[in-house]
Amino acid sequence: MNKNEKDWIDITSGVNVRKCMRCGKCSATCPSYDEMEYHPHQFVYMVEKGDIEPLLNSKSLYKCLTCFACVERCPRGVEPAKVIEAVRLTAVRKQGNNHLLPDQIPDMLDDDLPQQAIVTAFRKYTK
Amino acid sequence: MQRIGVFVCHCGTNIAATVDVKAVAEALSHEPGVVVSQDYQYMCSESGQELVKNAIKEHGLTGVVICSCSPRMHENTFRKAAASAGLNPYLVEIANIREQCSWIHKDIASATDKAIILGKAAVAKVHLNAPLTAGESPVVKRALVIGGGIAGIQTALDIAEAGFDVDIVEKEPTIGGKMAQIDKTFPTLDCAACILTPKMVEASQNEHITIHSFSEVSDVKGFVGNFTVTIKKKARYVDETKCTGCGLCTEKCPMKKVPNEFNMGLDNRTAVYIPFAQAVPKVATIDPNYCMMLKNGKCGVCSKVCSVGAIDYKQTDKFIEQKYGAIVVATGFNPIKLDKYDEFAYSCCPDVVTSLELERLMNAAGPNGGTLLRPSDKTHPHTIVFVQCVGSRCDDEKGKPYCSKICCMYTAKHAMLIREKYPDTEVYVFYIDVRTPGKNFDEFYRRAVEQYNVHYIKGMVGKVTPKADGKIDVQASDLLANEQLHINADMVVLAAAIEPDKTARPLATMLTTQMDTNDFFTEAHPKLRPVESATAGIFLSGACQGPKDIPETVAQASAAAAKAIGLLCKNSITCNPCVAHSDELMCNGCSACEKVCPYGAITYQDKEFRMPDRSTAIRRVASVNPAVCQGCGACTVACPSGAMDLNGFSNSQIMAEVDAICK
Amino acid sequence: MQVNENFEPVIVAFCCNWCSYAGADLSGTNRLNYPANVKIIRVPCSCRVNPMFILRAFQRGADGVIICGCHPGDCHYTSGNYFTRRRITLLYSMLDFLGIERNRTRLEWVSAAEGAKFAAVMNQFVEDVKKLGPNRRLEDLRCRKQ
Amino acid sequence: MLKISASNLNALFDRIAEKQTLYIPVDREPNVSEYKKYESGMTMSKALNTVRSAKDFFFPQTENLAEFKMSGKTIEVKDIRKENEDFVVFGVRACDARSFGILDKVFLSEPVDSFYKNRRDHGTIVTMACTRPAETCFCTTFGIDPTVPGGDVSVFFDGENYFFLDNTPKGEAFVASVSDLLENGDASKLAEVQENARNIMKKLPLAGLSTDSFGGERLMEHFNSDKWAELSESCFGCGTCTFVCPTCQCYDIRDFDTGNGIKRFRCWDSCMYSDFTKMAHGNSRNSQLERFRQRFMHKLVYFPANNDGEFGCVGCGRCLSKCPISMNIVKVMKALEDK
Amino acid sequence: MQEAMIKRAKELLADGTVNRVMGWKKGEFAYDTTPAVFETAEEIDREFVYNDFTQANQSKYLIKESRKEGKILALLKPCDTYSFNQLVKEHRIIRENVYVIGIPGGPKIDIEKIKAKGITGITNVKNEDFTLKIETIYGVETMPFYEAISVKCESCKSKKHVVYDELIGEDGDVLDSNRFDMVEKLENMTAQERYDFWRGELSRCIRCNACRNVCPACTCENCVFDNPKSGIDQKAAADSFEENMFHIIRAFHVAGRCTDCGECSRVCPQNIPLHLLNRKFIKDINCLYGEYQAGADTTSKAPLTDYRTDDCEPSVVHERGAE
Repeated sequence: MNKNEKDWIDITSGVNVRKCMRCGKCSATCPSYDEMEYHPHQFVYMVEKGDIEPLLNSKSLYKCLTCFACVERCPRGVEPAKVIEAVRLTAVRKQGNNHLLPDQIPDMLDDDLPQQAIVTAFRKYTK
Repeated sequence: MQRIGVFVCHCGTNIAATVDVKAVAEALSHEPGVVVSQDYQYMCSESGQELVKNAIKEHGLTGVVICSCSPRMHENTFRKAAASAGLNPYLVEIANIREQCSWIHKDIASATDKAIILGKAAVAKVHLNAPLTAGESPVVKRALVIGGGIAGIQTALDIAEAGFDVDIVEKEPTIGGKMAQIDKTFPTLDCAACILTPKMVEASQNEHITIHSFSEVSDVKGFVGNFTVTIKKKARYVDETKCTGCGLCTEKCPMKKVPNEFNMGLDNRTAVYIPFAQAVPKVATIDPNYCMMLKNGKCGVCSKVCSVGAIDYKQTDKFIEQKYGAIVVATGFNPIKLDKYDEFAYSCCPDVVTSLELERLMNAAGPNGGTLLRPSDKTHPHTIVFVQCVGSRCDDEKGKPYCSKICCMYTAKHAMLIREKYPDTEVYVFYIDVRTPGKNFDEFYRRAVEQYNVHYIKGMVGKVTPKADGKIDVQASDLLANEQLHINADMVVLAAAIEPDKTARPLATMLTTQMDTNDFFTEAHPKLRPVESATAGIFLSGACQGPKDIPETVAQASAAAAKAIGLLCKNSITCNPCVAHSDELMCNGCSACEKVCPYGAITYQDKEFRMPDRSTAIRRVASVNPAVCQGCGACTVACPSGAMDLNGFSNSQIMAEVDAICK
Repeated sequence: MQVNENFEPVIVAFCCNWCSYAGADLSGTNRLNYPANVKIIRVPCSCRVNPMFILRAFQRGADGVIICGCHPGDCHYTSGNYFTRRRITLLYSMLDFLGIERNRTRLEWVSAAEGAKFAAVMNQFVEDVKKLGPNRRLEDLRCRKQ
Repeated sequence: MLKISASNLNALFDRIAEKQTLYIPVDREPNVSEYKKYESGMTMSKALNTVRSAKDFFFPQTENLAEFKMSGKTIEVKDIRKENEDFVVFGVRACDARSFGILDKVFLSEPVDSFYKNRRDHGTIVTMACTRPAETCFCTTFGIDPTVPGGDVSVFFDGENYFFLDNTPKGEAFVASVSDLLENGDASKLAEVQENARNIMKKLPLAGLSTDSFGGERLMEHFNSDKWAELSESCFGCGTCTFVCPTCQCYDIRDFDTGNGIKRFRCWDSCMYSDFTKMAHGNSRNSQLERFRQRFMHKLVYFPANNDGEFGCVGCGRCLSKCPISMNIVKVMKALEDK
Repeated sequence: MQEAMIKRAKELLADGTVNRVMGWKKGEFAYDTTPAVFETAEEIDREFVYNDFTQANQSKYLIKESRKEGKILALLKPCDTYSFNQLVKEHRIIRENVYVIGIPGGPKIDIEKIKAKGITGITNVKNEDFTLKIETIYGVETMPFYEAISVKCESCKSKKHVVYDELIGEDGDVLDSNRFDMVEKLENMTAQERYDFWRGELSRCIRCNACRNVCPACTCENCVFDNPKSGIDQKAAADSFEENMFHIIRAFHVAGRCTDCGECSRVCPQNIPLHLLNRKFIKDINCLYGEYQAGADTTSKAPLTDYRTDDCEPSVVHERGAE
């Protein structure tokens, strides 16, 4: 268990994971549930335990659409999407580089891609 | 000139080991006004008290200072001793030289010095003590119960049983409350109506009970033992004394499209109506929002068919004033509104219902005559999903932070009843935790699982989506299996959180009782005085104090009744004499004191005064009701004029203590 | 700041009857030490403490004044200590505004169960006041002990 | 006449302050002056007059009279009287200088107020002639010539030099003690300065004010005047006029329990206060009208009645500028005088 | 303005709406106006004045006046309306017995500021295009109008009339005032500096009680400082403690009730900036318990007779600003 990592996630997410009462409404509401190896409630639970390594190595990190349905519906105000975001950021920083570089973008650019998606991608895949 | 006696207790070695008690007695003997200063082994003992009593008589003492243990320990002991020797008990002061001196200090010199100073402070204070007499205030031997649900009914019956008159004020046309709407009760599954309606009848027939139905409390004045309450009897346009409850008017009324609140709006009633067959009083009421006669003067059918001439379209609200010695609040609860929970589709899908609606759907007197049918197409549901904790245990402003307590059990009841009656129906219950503390409660829940094969799934429903084929997609997570489920349901039942009735907050203001942030009434002490409010003479019964099931409600109702009876039994109440009082000549009537008084003990009066220049003037001045004041002293500091002072802890007394300590 | 070891401050503590006074009793029952400088005045509720009493204490030679009441929400009279909190906050703010040393005044919530807290608070307060030295800014010279 | 140049004035102050306590008016704010104990380097104010009057030096706002101590159950009385040290008040104006005559009549007539006398005996009053009176000045109404200010020593300023004229033996001693700093000078310009100031006095707005309508013989008429109601209507009953007044001499005697003994002190009191002369039965003057009337009747009628026609006002004008609602003795006189 | 007020006052007297008029009376000089009650049109014509020097807050007089026979006309400046409203709220003024006309307020001139320039022998003061032309027996002097504005008007909080039956002139707005600047400056000093500042100021107090007696919030039947039974009665500022005691307790008693009318500082013969003590409380209340303006209405709960369960602890005092 990496205590520093957990503290870092607590700070960057701004979420108090101990508020979770294990109702699972986040996972129940998640549209990407089937794509994920670890589900929103597991993110919260595992971060609380400090069991972060499996999360960092899981593709689940990048399956979250950040649709905020879980944030909206969580009865305790835990905001799982922010936890996932914080874990993702940890992963990005840990590897020392961005998953996406500005230079790569023109090649990847699809005319139909909405502006919002580019911004979202930057937010997700860069420091 | 004061004649003060000082009595220094050794408390065995408890005091004497660290405080030189002889030196304390010697030092205090030189204080002004002190005529006798003695020490003794155990001042609180029989012989110690004798010593004090004899000194009072022998020296004609006008004040007594006991240097001993904490006043919280023996203040009353010594006050009683003084009283038995003919000295007013409030002329006794205690200097706490044990808990606050000998026990905390090791050095004899400094502990002795401190004991002397504490003794001097007590002497300085006792110089200014005034003899106080506990006042008495008479008790009106009649109780008011606000709310006619099971809590109110039970309280009223118990008080009436003790022989006191009691009035029930119920805002609906009938008493019965939420319990009347419930089908069966857990954990015994007996019919709610079968156990409630006899009590309703009993209440209506008890000579000591007066039921004011379709009425509200509009004003409360007075204080414990002597409340004056104004009750507003809302116009029901039917003469209660004439109506026989035959129901002919309700049959003939042409206005038949009024949503029936008793059935949670699941069917309709007429504009003139009797809420349900066993209503008490069984009297019709005309709904002025729908009655065509009242709205535009055209119709009058009910008046024509009524053989006893009970219909009175000209009736108006009436106000009656009544005096009470005690008031019991039993305003109950309501399920919260679910319109903010879009994810459960409650507002857009008729087949998503609340648990209370399900009660009506399953009730023999309900809209479907007891057959469980989907409200949308009146077909039999084959898959029913129950969702727990809807709005309960919620951190956000949509819901309530507390556990509503009753949902786990009634959901188990519903699941069981459905599986019993319709074995072909699959029932799923999504829960966060199943909470079943209570006699036979967990056994009941386990029966639902084990015997009735109800599918209990740990996890919450995330989304409810009505589909084109009339089915409902319920997306939920099974946390134990770690999978997301999609259930193709026919009906969804939401266990909505419960909240205090909306009428409770304004009522609390009228009663000057405290409420918590959720609008539940606050009990005087959460452990030791659970059925009393902090305001004397106001008692709490049922769910107005917190979520409760029926057995708990009835238990609390009887407890509140017992407390009320305890009060009503007395002919008068002895008041704490250490209360605030206002010097009317100083008071400028600014109202600051009134605003900080937690008990509503302060009122204002216009009084005529002879002014220093010999003229007379009408001035607005505060007066404190000593029966209501509890003696906190908040008003004394709010008063800029220094007109408010507190008996036993007066400004001058406290300042004398300050002076003595700082000397 | 230099601490005068011989300086024994006069500390007046106003304690509400229901919580803090009982808390003080409890620290005695548990034999928890705190300095004898502290002298307690019992009041029914912390809201009984008039700013006049606090100033009076300083006038007459107190070097520190501390008020103790029930924790907010636990007031025996339901709301007294909430008023105390506002009044005393403003008063202390005014004393601060007039340049009176901050550590001479304090308000603490001590429940009837917090005997240990009572002793700890008093130990700390006496130490703080000792560091400040005698009250000179808010004393009445006429009352100074010769 | 002996003189000192304006530039040497501070040398004179330093010299005086070597031997006695010296008080001079200094500016607290521009043109707002108050008496301060002289310390080297202080500059004397150029303002016409101090906010508080010079009576403070002889009749201070509070002073201890005696002390008692309870020891055990007996009372020990401590006599705290002691001989005052010599002091000099410099720069007193003619109006304030005249006020001592009025205060003396009260405090030095039998029974003599020993506290006051002690201070009078040890205080030297050095006055300063006025050259630039203000619109609120009306000392001439009471026969005061502000260009000849009186006191133990009168000082005149001609724009360059200060000239000294001793009026009393105490004043003579004072001048002698500093004579080595003084030189003989030509006082010819002084007469012109004085004449100029007298001419200004005649032009002042209040120059026409007269005491003709007042005095002891008009007691009942003025007491019963129906003007008092209107005049006192806006009075808030504060003590500002009284406390800035150089002639008000009322005081209260109180005991203060210090915790270690009692200090008996006296402090100024004001007849405008609702608790003035409050006795066991209550207050003798219950309405603000009566209290207001008392103050002015005392100055204009009662005092002259008992003191050979001398009025209890010196026309310094302090109450005119300090009254919160601008009600003052001039307005009272104008309302009551014979038209 | 004066003409409009006189005209309206006479009309209201004539039609019987009121039987008295509260206004200001001319004095001996241009500047010494006195609050006065007028009963006839003749008196008004002869003596009524409203000019740059009519500063006095008249609301306190209305306590007594509103208890007399008949109705009185009060001409209230915006700042006076706050005091008036607060007194109505505290049941001191009987609102029904007062007919309120809102009149435009300052900025008013403080004659002391003119005199501080060394100008003396003043016979007349004229305001000509924001330049004061001061006629004296020593000749004519001029100074900019703004340099003579009274302290209370320099930091005016509002030009809005919070209560009136009718208005003469336009109603204004609540201003974004700089009134807390000096309080803030003091807060940023060290404790020693603050102590020295206040010693310098308060040591001048002569306990004339002008601040208290003029204060519209000080309306006790008998002030605790005059009442021997209170245990803290004082007649003199006998030493530094009593100066402090008087002014702290007075500020505390009016806390949450002070409308910041500035009269206390205006009337102080020793020019002690007493309003800073009151403003300190107002500022604290605003910061700690939410914006509150005493007198702005007659219904809201005053901050010291109210509370929130999540109010800050007194330790905030010890944790902010300089020590």
